[in-house]
Amino acid sequence: MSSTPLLYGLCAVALFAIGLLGAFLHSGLLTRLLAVNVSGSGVLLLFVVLAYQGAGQRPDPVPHALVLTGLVVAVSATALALMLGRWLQRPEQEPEPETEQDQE
Amino acid sequence: MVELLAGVLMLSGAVMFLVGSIGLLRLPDIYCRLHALTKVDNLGLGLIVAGLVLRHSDPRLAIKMILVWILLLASSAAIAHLIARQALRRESE
Amino acid sequence: MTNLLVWPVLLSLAAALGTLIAPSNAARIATVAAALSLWSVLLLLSAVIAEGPQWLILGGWPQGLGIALHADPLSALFLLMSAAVCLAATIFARRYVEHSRYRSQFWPLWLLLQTAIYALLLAADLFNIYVTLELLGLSAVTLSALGGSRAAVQAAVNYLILGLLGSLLFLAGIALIYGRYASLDLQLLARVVEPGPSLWVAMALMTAGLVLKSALFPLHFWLPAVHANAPAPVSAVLSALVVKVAFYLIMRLWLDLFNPAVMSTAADLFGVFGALAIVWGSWQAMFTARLKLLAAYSSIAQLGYLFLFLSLVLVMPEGEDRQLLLGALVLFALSHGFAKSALFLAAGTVQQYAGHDRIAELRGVAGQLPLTFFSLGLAGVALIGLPPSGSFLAKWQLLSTTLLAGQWYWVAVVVVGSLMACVYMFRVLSVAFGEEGVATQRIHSRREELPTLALAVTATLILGLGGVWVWRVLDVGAAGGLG
Amino acid sequence: MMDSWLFDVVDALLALTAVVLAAMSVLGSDQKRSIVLFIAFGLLLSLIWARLQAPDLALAEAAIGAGLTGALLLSALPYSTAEKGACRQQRAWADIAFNRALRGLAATLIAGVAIAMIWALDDGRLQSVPFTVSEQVFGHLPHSGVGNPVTAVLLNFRAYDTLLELAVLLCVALGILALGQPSVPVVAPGPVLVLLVGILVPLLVLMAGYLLWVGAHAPGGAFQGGAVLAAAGVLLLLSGHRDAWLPGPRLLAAALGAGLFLFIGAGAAMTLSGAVFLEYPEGWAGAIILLIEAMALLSIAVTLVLAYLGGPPAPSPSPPARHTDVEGH
Repeated sequence: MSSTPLLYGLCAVALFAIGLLGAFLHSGLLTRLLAVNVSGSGVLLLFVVLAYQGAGQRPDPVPHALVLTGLVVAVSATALALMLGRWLQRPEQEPEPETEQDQE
Repeated sequence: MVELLAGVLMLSGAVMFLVGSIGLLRLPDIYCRLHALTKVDNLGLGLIVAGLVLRHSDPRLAIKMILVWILLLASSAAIAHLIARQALRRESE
Repeated sequence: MTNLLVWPVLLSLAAALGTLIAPSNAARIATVAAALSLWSVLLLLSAVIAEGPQWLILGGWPQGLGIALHADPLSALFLLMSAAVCLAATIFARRYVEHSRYRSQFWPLWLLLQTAIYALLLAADLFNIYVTLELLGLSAVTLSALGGSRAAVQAAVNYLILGLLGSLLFLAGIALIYGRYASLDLQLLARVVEPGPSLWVAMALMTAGLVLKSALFPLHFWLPAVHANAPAPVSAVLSALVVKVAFYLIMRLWLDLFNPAVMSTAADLFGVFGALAIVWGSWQAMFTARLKLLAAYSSIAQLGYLFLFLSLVLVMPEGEDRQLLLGALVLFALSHGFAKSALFLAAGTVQQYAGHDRIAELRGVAGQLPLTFFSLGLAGVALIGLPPSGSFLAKWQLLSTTLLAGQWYWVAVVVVGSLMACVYMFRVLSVAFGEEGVATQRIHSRREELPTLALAVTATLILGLGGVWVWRVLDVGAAGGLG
Repeated sequence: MMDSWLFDVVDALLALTAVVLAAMSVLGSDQKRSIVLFIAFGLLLSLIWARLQAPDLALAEAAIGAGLTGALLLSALPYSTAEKGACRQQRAWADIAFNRALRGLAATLIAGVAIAMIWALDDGRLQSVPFTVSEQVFGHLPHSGVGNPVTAVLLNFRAYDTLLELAVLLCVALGILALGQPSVPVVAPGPVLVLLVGILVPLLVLMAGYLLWVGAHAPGGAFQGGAVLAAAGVLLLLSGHRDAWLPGPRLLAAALGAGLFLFIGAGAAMTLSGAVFLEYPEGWAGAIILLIEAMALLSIAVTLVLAYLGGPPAPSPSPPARHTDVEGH
């Protein structure tokens, strides 16, 4: 057996753990999001490692498709979080409604 | 013979990359670094593409690789320009 | 194989697109879609009762290759609750968001949230569950941020980050399972899984992720801010359904997939944290100043009961007793779903009417909103677990089971929790039924209060008097499960 | 022999560099540096995908993971520095000793999780598994209508996942339209940039189309193409086109829903003739998939551009005053 999956498998777990740790240690939105993204990359790498069947063998396409889905979900969640974070940084230009919905 | 030529081209391309990376680390200011990055990397990729084109006989693949190189030239020029402009603006502030 | 299984998902998704393209008719489209979804769920339930569990492999591919959908009595009952609550909340939301500046985005998001709930309850494929969890999480986050206040958006951001972490843990668990068993299909997996490091670690990761999403104590800290600051119909669905489908997943996975690896210590942990959640949530609800916060804390306590039920079910040997307790669990979950959504809708009406939801300043409001407060009282009956509500039957079953097993400490927790629920519900009612009234703000239409009343009546009377039906429906699938 | 030894060195270097970059990016305290390191990490990751024979993912990671996520994070940087001060204040009251204990506990717990995962992975694949999904995919590939197995999984075998994923994208786009405010700074483009945009944008559009087309039988597809098309939009935004050529609200809504609409339509149409949802008729599968992908590409690209823009597009030549108007009272 080649050492390739072993190496990248360890790498994937390390990335996952580093990301989790970062998400716990940081309190800022941006750094936290970055950490979650790194952690997510670790999990996705794990899938790709599982798909790898050795040099010259065709890899399992299912994890590849899952990873593609995961990537897109990750970027869209990041975009949503950053937009909300920016909302919070806006100067208070609107009257803050006491009730939660906006009545004219 | 062709194989040898291709090898020499690709190897010199790789050397270009190395030189460019050293330049990025060692050169004093942002403009010089950009210079190192864009010029040398484009040349480096160009040499590697040239080597690869020689090795593969399929003309369609060759055209594709050359297109990739041209695209990279255009985009790296655009990016270098943007970064340099931004740096200039920041200096003038 | 029947396409009936995709209808609830498909109807909601198609309606989401409809509301996107035709914003001026959005409210009507959403109502029709919710009603049709309920209808399709009823058809599905009757098919399940008549023919047993239903399966569909999408795309017509063989099992394992295509994504499977699955409905058994358990998921069909949860679907029924979801569809009914969604319909009532949709009707309520029509007036509620009429003047909101976000209404053209509210409706498609609202329908996407429903899509996610139905899709999750029907899913029988691990990665598909992950995708639906993300859809559920992101649509819930966006809808709760539409509350539009700083507190709402801040809560939504925290909810989003924690939700992402939860999904990541879940996804890591899927990777481990796929690595060992090379399949994502729940039914195929249930046949081959065996105790071992892969299953144990995957189980721990996936459960941790879902526990975070279902807000079990001590991972509940994100919930009150989100549920208290979202628009009222959104809070109703979040509290009644969204956290509950995460719980449903835990239940599904532990009962069907992780079954061979269940250890009594792990199951006991659910019970311990569930008990802590009951006490802590009820305690907070007793002293909180706002009605919606009270409802949110009450949700934490009620989820605690569900985990307590689950821990007992998991360690029981297969048989009639276990089936009885499982039925009680489902009945409790359904009652809570209806009662809590009624409570949040009532809180929304109060907030619109009085301009705030500070409990101390609600003196006499009941006189002006009699129907809403009648519903609130009925919902309270179910939340406390008084007869004739569905949760009374469920708690009764829980008490008799634990007493027979000599586990008096669980009895103590249930009794204390119910007493505390009495306190927090009566605190609201006693103030609201007080004498002097607050100034009225606008003419109120009785019709707005009907969805709330319908939900409360379902929780207390229909589920209470028809509770036996739940057990009977569940018995249809008693032999089955996924295997 | 020589080759495999060389590959081991390359693998070790790649894996180690990835971990070091990630650690520096996540655990560092300078946000800007962290983001730049994260982008470098993403590019390295895309090399790793390529090394692990996942060219589809290498493309997507470079475009979406490193490229777009990096750009999003960078564009959020100015806003996040203000937030940092607020956090410091918040932390002042926190009991530091307790905090330390908690951090230590978390670090231990996470290390435990990592070790447990390695332990679990050590299990390897169960030998008695009757068949794997991978074999099924290759067995049924000829009936899927496309030759690229990843595309076949995404748009045929597991099309339902992709359908719901498009719903996720729609959800995010709606959130941005509801609460966002365009955040791209207005810059006057210089002559060089205008010229380059004139060359690059059509090239990127062409490339997106190519990726879509080639995705049927080679690495590529709607997601990679969508990301490339979105890059064209981002380039337009950066060069002063404040609407990135996005249409007005109605057409925008249509573009956002296009992928889903076609997906549902194609999937449901077949059920009328007695087929299962998302079952394509033999012979037509390739065409239907291409059509769905084309619309999905559009929806993906529009969503990603919106994500970068951070809010509903403002009409292009508008003076800054219009902006507050849109946000309204």
